Amino acid sequence: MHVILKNYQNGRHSQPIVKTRTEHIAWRIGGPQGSGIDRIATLFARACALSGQQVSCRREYHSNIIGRHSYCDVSASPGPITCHSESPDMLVTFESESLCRHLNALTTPGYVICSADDGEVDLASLSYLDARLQHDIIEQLTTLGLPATSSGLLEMARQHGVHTFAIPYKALLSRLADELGVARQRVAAAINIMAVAISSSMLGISRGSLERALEKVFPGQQDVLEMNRRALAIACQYAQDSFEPLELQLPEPRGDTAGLLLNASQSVALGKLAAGLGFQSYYPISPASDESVFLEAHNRVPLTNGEESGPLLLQVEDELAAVTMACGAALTGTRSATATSGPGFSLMTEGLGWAGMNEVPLVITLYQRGGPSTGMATRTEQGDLQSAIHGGHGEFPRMVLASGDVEECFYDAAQAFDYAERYQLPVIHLLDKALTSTLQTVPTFEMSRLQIDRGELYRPGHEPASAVPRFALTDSGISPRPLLGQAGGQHWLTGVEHSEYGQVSEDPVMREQMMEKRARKLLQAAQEIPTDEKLRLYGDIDAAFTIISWGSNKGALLDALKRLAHEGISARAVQLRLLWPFPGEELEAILATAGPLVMVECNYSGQMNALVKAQMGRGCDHLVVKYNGRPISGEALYQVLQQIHEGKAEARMVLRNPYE
Amino acid sequence: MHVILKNYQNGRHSQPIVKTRTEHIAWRIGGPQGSGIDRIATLFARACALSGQQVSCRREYHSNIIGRHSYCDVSASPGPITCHSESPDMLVTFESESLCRHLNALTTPGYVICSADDGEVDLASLSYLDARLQHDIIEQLTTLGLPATSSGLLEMARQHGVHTFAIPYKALLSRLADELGVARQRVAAAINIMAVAISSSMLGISRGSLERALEKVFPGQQDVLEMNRRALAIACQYAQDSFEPLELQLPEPRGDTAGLLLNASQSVALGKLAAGLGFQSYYPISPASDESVFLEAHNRVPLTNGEESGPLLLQVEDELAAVTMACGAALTGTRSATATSGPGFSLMTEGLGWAGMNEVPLVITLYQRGGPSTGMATRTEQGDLQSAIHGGHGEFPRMVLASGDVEECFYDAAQAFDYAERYQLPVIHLLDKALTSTLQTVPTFEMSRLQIDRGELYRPGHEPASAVPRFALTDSGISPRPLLGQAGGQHWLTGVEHSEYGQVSEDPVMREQMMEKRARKLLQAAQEIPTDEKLRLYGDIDAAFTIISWGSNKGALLDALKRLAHEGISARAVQLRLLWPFPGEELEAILATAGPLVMVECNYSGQMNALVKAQMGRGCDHLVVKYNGRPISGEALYQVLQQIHEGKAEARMVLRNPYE
Amino acid sequence: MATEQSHSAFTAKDFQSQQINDWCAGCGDHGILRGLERALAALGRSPDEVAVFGGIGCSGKTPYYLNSYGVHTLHGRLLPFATGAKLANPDLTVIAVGGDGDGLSIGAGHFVNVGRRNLDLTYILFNNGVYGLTKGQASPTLRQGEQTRSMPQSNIQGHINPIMLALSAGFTWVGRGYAYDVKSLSQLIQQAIEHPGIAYLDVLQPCPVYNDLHDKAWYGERIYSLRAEGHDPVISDSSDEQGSQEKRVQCLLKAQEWDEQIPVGVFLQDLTQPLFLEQITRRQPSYARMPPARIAVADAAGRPLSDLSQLFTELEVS
Amino acid sequence: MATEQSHSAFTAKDFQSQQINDWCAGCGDHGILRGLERALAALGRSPDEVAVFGGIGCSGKTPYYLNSYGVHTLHGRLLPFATGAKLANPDLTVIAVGGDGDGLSIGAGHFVNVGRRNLDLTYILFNNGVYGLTKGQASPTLRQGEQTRSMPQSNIQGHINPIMLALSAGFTWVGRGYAYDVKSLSQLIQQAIEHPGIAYLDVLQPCPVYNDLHDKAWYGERIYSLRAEGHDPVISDSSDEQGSQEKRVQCLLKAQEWDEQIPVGVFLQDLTQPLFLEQITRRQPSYARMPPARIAVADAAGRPLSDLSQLFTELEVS
Ligand SMILES: Cc1ncc(C[n+]2csc(CCOP(=O)(O)OP(=O)(O)O)c2C)c(N)n1
Ligand SMILES: Cc1ncc(C[n+]2csc(CCOP(=O)(O)OP(=O)(O)O)c2C)c(N)n1
Ligand code: SF4
Ligand code: SF4
Ligand SMILES: [Mg+2]
Ligand SMILES: [Mg+2]
Repeated sequence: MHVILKNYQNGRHSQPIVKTRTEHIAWRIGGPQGSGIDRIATLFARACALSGQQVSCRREYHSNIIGRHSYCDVSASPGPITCHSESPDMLVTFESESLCRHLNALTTPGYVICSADDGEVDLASLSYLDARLQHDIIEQLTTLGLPATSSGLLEMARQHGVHTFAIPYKALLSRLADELGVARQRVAAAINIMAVAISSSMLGISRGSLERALEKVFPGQQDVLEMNRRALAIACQYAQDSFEPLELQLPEPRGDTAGLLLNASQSVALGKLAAGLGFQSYYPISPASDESVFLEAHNRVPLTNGEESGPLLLQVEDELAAVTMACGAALTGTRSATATSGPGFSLMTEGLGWAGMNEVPLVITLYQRGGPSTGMATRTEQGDLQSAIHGGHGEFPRMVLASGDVEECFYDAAQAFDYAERYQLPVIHLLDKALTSTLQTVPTFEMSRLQIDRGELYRPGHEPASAVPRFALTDSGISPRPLLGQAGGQHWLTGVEHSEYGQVSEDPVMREQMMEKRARKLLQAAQEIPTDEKLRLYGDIDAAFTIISWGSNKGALLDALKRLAHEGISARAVQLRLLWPFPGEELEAILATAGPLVMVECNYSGQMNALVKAQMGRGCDHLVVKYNGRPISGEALYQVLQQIHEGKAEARMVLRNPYE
Repeated sequence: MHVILKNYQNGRHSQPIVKTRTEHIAWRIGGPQGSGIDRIATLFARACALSGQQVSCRREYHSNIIGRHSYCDVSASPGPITCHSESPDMLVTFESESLCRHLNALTTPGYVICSADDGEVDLASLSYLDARLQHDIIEQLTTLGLPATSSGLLEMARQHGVHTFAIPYKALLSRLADELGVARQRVAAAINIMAVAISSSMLGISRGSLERALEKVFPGQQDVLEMNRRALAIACQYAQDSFEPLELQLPEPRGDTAGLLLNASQSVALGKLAAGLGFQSYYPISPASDESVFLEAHNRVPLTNGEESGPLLLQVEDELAAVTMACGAALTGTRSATATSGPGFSLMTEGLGWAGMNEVPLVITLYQRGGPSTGMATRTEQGDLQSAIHGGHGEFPRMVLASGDVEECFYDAAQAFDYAERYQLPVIHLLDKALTSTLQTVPTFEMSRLQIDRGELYRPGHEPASAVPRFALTDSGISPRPLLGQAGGQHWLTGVEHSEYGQVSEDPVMREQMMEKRARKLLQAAQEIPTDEKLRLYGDIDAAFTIISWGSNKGALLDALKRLAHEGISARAVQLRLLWPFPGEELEAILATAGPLVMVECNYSGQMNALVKAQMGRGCDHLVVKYNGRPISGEALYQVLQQIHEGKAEARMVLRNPYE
Repeated sequence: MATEQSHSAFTAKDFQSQQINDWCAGCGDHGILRGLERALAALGRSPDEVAVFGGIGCSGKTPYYLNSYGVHTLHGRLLPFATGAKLANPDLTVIAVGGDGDGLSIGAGHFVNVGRRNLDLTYILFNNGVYGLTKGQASPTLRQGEQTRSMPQSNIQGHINPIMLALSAGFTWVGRGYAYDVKSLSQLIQQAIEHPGIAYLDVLQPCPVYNDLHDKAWYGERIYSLRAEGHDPVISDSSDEQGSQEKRVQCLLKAQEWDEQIPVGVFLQDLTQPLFLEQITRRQPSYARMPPARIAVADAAGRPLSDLSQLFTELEVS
Repeated sequence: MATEQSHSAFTAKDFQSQQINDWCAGCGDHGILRGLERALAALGRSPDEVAVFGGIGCSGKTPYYLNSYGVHTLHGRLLPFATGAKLANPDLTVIAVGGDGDGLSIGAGHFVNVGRRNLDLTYILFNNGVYGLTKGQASPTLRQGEQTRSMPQSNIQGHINPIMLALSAGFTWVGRGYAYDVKSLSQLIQQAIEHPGIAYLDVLQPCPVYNDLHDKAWYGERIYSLRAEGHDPVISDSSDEQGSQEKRVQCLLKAQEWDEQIPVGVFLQDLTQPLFLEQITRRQPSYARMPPARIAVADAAGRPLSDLSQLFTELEVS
């Protein structure tokens, strides 16, 4: 169920449920953390992909290790699928908390695959359920005269047109145990696989695809694999025997899906490896550390010349160390990076300034999460834009890039090093939790698209053997860069204002020259970088109805455009990619013909809107924000854009959904 | 010499020297650090004040303990004097480095009081002189056919119409030693006092004023005082005997100067004591730590009821500790603060976010200095505005105030605690190095103008004895605040997104409510705070020619307005004081009738201009910036405003001066 | 030293909050929580006289589960937060609890510097060898070469010995407990709180989810009691210089033990060091009567109570 | 251990830069600078094989005055900067120099954690008891109750014993020198650099401007040489467990001495600990041949050299 409630108060919502369908299926699975939910969602996603679908999955989870609620959405479509859905067609679950959280979100008609084994559960006993939601649900049930129990819930769902299927997992597991001749508890984990098998079967996914997916997702030893295969067989058989095929079926594939299935952390990690990452220091933090852990596990990289190399990954004592250590490594000519999230980035701003002042090519991958403070560590937000652009005292050049989807992450992660080395400055690659937990099918990355630029390096011989003018004043602002340890490249560096030779200088004139030199590098970057890297335009490029957004909203934006086009509404979307230096000139041309102008952001205040206003002198006519910690979906965005199109929208529109 | 050089290149300047005079004298003393320069400038300033003048002094010094160059400017006037001068009338010095640095800056006619004892100094031997300046000066001399020596310099000065007076200090000191019957080295330090005495004498300052000033500035033991008094007598006598009174004389007083003579750190410290500061943790950093050291030395505060109290000052291990410790103290109901500068503030942003999230009344006094990174620790800049407003990840309410002069510092420092407690949020009091090293005469602070507001406190009894809803959702966004240790006030606090009771909550609805609640507090503040606290208007309030600025530029602004008025140019100036929440409504009314609109800032990029543009959708027509680490003066600002008025100025104007 | 629980007006239950606990089943944290509840009850202070500060990590959630003032701070910063509260309101019983990553990695600078202030504060470190909440990376107490369940490679960094660190940082009470022995642990916690200066209590805390190397069985074989062995940890005014020195050396030797046997109990209690609050009072006598939290700022009409006239005179022009 | 200076191709002068020195006359820093120049010359490495990292403070300016790669970092962060450079380019001789405020206050967390990595890095701490560059506040090595010239009140916080801290953090070479004894100091510096693991050298550095308590006379009366006293600091593979333990205890006892006599020299050299770079190579063999700074990223045409085809296969849909 999707709601946009401007006057949403006290956890009640008052507007009607609105649905829009496109050619895809949306599948959701919910359950406690630690019960393997994410792994089986991957299994389902892979089975879809192997059935010729493109998939886009997202994962929502609490900042907790075991027990609290988590869920995964898998959307599959034979065509491009850029976004998750807030209103799944099918819900798979084994317990009542998931029913409470998701039943109201289901489409009509929707399908629930649940367990027949659980006895009646009193909803008041669900301790992990948020008080607000518990209260809402019980009130809903009471109004309908239904008991506040699991069966009351299912009854309510049925009254809303949802089909419920209770599966006798216990019996199926017993059968499995018997077949394998082992004790029942040995096969308990197979319940997950059975659930996927049953729901897949009902959706028309072939057993072959499921089996192939199984091998990839649960490789394991032969006996485990065998158990899983059998579980699958039993469950598929059961489904075939028990249920008619549903009206809802996986759409017909248009051919085989090729390419990769991965999430943004992996994509970024691959981009870094492709770019020749040599050193990454990090301090664990959600959601950034997944990338570093992946890199640590893949730190042996074959080279095309038959040799082997690979980055040194180091978990360090804190983010102050992470950023400064990466800086130290970068000084030697190593492609160096660190990756972090909100609180860690706050701690890095002093080091960032040093990198700016010393013109150090350093890449910081910043995975935004819900703030402020510790905030919502495992939820999404685009709340760190201002901090990425302005964080740190004083004024120094930096670049900020934001990728829009899993595919862009790869190329941008690699590109970031080129920018860093070409302009000799820190580059912040801005991502968010929504992207990291988005698992998508993407075309296989083309290494040949990468053209590596290491920037201007100092070559000894120009100067007498003594010191090198590391900060030589040049027209571009870029000085040939000597490396620490380079023979004949001896030089000084300092965070203090300095002369061309890195000597402390408080001379007012030298100060001005250095401030200007550093600033010129950004002008240079703004001139050289191609428009396509700065911003991308989608939809009807001549439309006046213009939507601007950035980062992970790209998926929702594309989805919404498709829906608008379907309704015959002509619109175009601008995805801002290079956020700093701000692509003002390129945007100017677009703004000139824009109206209404809409900004879409996943934060409270509309940080990009403020940035556009500061840079262009014109704010957007409508600001659409979402700040409940969950990503914007295409369907929700579509709805609000439609309202804007109809002139029914206010200047500030908040996207809300109490069931996600 | 004042220059505005748009095309200033390679340390050469090409524009003519421009001078403007107002009714004041400008006196400068230069010399190596550690030689007591600042103390004798204070002596001179105090003597002027005791002669019925108002004074404004500034100090420039290197980030070094002993040896590098420093200088002080003292401007004195019988009327309001808000600003230093870039073109002093008189220069007092004992050595050649000062001559190199300041001779070119003197007015014509100007006066130099130097030492007759120093032999010929080869300017190429001055190791602390910046290479650029050394090169410039030697070239100047060479062009004039003069030797690159101290006497060459003096000769050049004379050719430019400067009067030079070489004082035989050695002889005078010998006389002093003889009179006291002690060895000559025992009285060596008295040279400083003699220099002040001689220059004062020549300017017509009475010996009585000098003597009274001496007692205040060099209290010491009786014998030291006696030595100093005698030194003064000898020097005054010498001056009277040797020189005619100058054309340049201290202006006639209009009456006695009452009030205080102090700098901004002291003023802020007094404001904090007045407001009942209970705890301040700090980590040493220039220029912030002067305030904390002053507070530590004045930590015993009598109360009007006869008791004694006083803040606990604690030097801690770093700024991470400073901000979080002050936070911890604030939770108990203590008025708590910390004070820092650029690098320290960068380290504090994570703690700042915690305070925002937990609605902690915390005051952070931020003394801006030249950035980025370690930057120019002892030079000024307004480079931390964006960082103060946006620093830290995620979005949380905070307030940012900027004081314009030493007097405002007192009231604003006190006010900051009221805002902090009323709106339950961190308040950043934004100052800069220019202000801290501005010593000014101000009217004695009126305690009766302070009306202390401690905000809404939780009173037990409303609720059952168990937990208190610390974050109760209210219309104003302000929840009654329980204190740590308050009987019956038990509650939870957390940087994680939370319920009204401070329990972790990842509920999407609760999240929205909390974000909205916190944001409402700023709306409330914007509504309640009187316009005068938000911005102040000076000059001809109906003029269209409008200059906006903030912070320590106020002094230059008032000075420039006076000069413009003198030229018959009608203009008004807006001093922005409450920088966040931004006083958009109040400014709107002014902008409606403004043209040309000018922004004046002491930074490179024009951060306030960007803020105004982001908030108002309109940038200024002209941006006047200075970023060489020195404050803007009234005369320089006046010049550029005049150019703007004449339509001769570009959109971006940079104030430069190679001789400061 | 631990007083009997009987005469307290409060029971462990009074210190249990209603908040939902989301630690894993079998986690050592549960034992520490029980130990805290019991120790607090035994102390006889009411919940609103106690403030518990938590770091960030699984361990850092402890304050939610206790019925007292509970402050969930920032990763690595719990000690300065706790110090600020204690200095401002010395009547509070202040306890800081956090993980080994929190205290020895990102918070190590505060760990060391808090030892310089002999403040009446209790710091309990949940030593599980891993970063629990961020999914099992090595913490600084994990030894070189060890590889727990979720690490992609074995640990290449050395470990920090927190007992040694506390001793060298100047903590005046240093002990170690074991999370699965709630009874002894609660006594240790009580002693640590009752110590008038700065106390460090290391708690061996199994994390069954991520640390598969140091589990109940592993600890069970190694742990022994210092007290049972006759170790006397107290340095008091009556100790002579040589006796004190010997105690310190003894302590350092005990602190080295790990692979074969692991001592729990009190390593050192030094009662000869000046207390921080007394030092403050010496230079600022009003602190004793009017610590920061008790300073009256204004009268009922909002008029400031500070009388700055003397200071104004000092700074007067004339 | 210190090799003779004669066979080096460089003299102390080769390591002197032309930058203007703005330390106060008589400052101990001058002596340390001389010691560094001599030690570097004796090592026989050329200036462009040496990188010196400075913290922020008077001490932190040292890199400007040396002719080598010189990096003036951030207050308290010199160790991570230096570590990053060394890890990326292990061929560099990396030396970190900083103040006692820098290293023991704001940088204490790195001090402790750098000890966990037995990296071939030399850390020289300029121990002057004060914050020189910020005008004389107490540093963490100043004792409780002491009051130097520019402090408004006496020190209420305790001190950190850096030798103890280094020992407990795991430094494998720990020594102390005296700034006014340049000859012995330069030998110590040389030994510290030659030590294959992580070395900590504490240097007693008089600050005649702000620290009026610990001056030449004060130190002169107290300082004695560990070597002259026959202290053998080396733990090697041939040492037995008990012998090593005794050495450690001896060391800890020596580390306590201060008020009456102050030992200088090498406290401990532990050659039995695994080296960090070897650990890295064990898990990542390419590191030895191709450390980060030597990784070839692209061919001449800008084509990336990384071959990710295997990884792509792992992540393929089908
Ligand atoms: C500045 C910062 N960096 C990183 C994190 C992410 N983080 C959360 S918990 C944690 C570590 C938890 O380990 P530990 O302190 O040992 O506690 P445990 O979970 O094991 O009890 C980290 C690194 C953070 N919250 N803040
Ligand atoms: C983050 C940060 N905080 C504070 C400072 C200010 N600061 C500069 S030098 C210094 C301390 C110097 O003391 P120490 O490290 O002992 O060096 P010394 O000058 O005594 O050699 C401080 C606090 C800074 N530069 N950066
Ligand atoms: S992850 Fe480990 S430390 Fe955290 S709650 Fe679970 S068992 Fe305890
Ligand atoms: S202030 Fe002290 S440490 Fe700094 S240069 Fe001067 S004497 Fe040396
Ligand atoms: Mg842990
Ligand atoms: Mg020092």
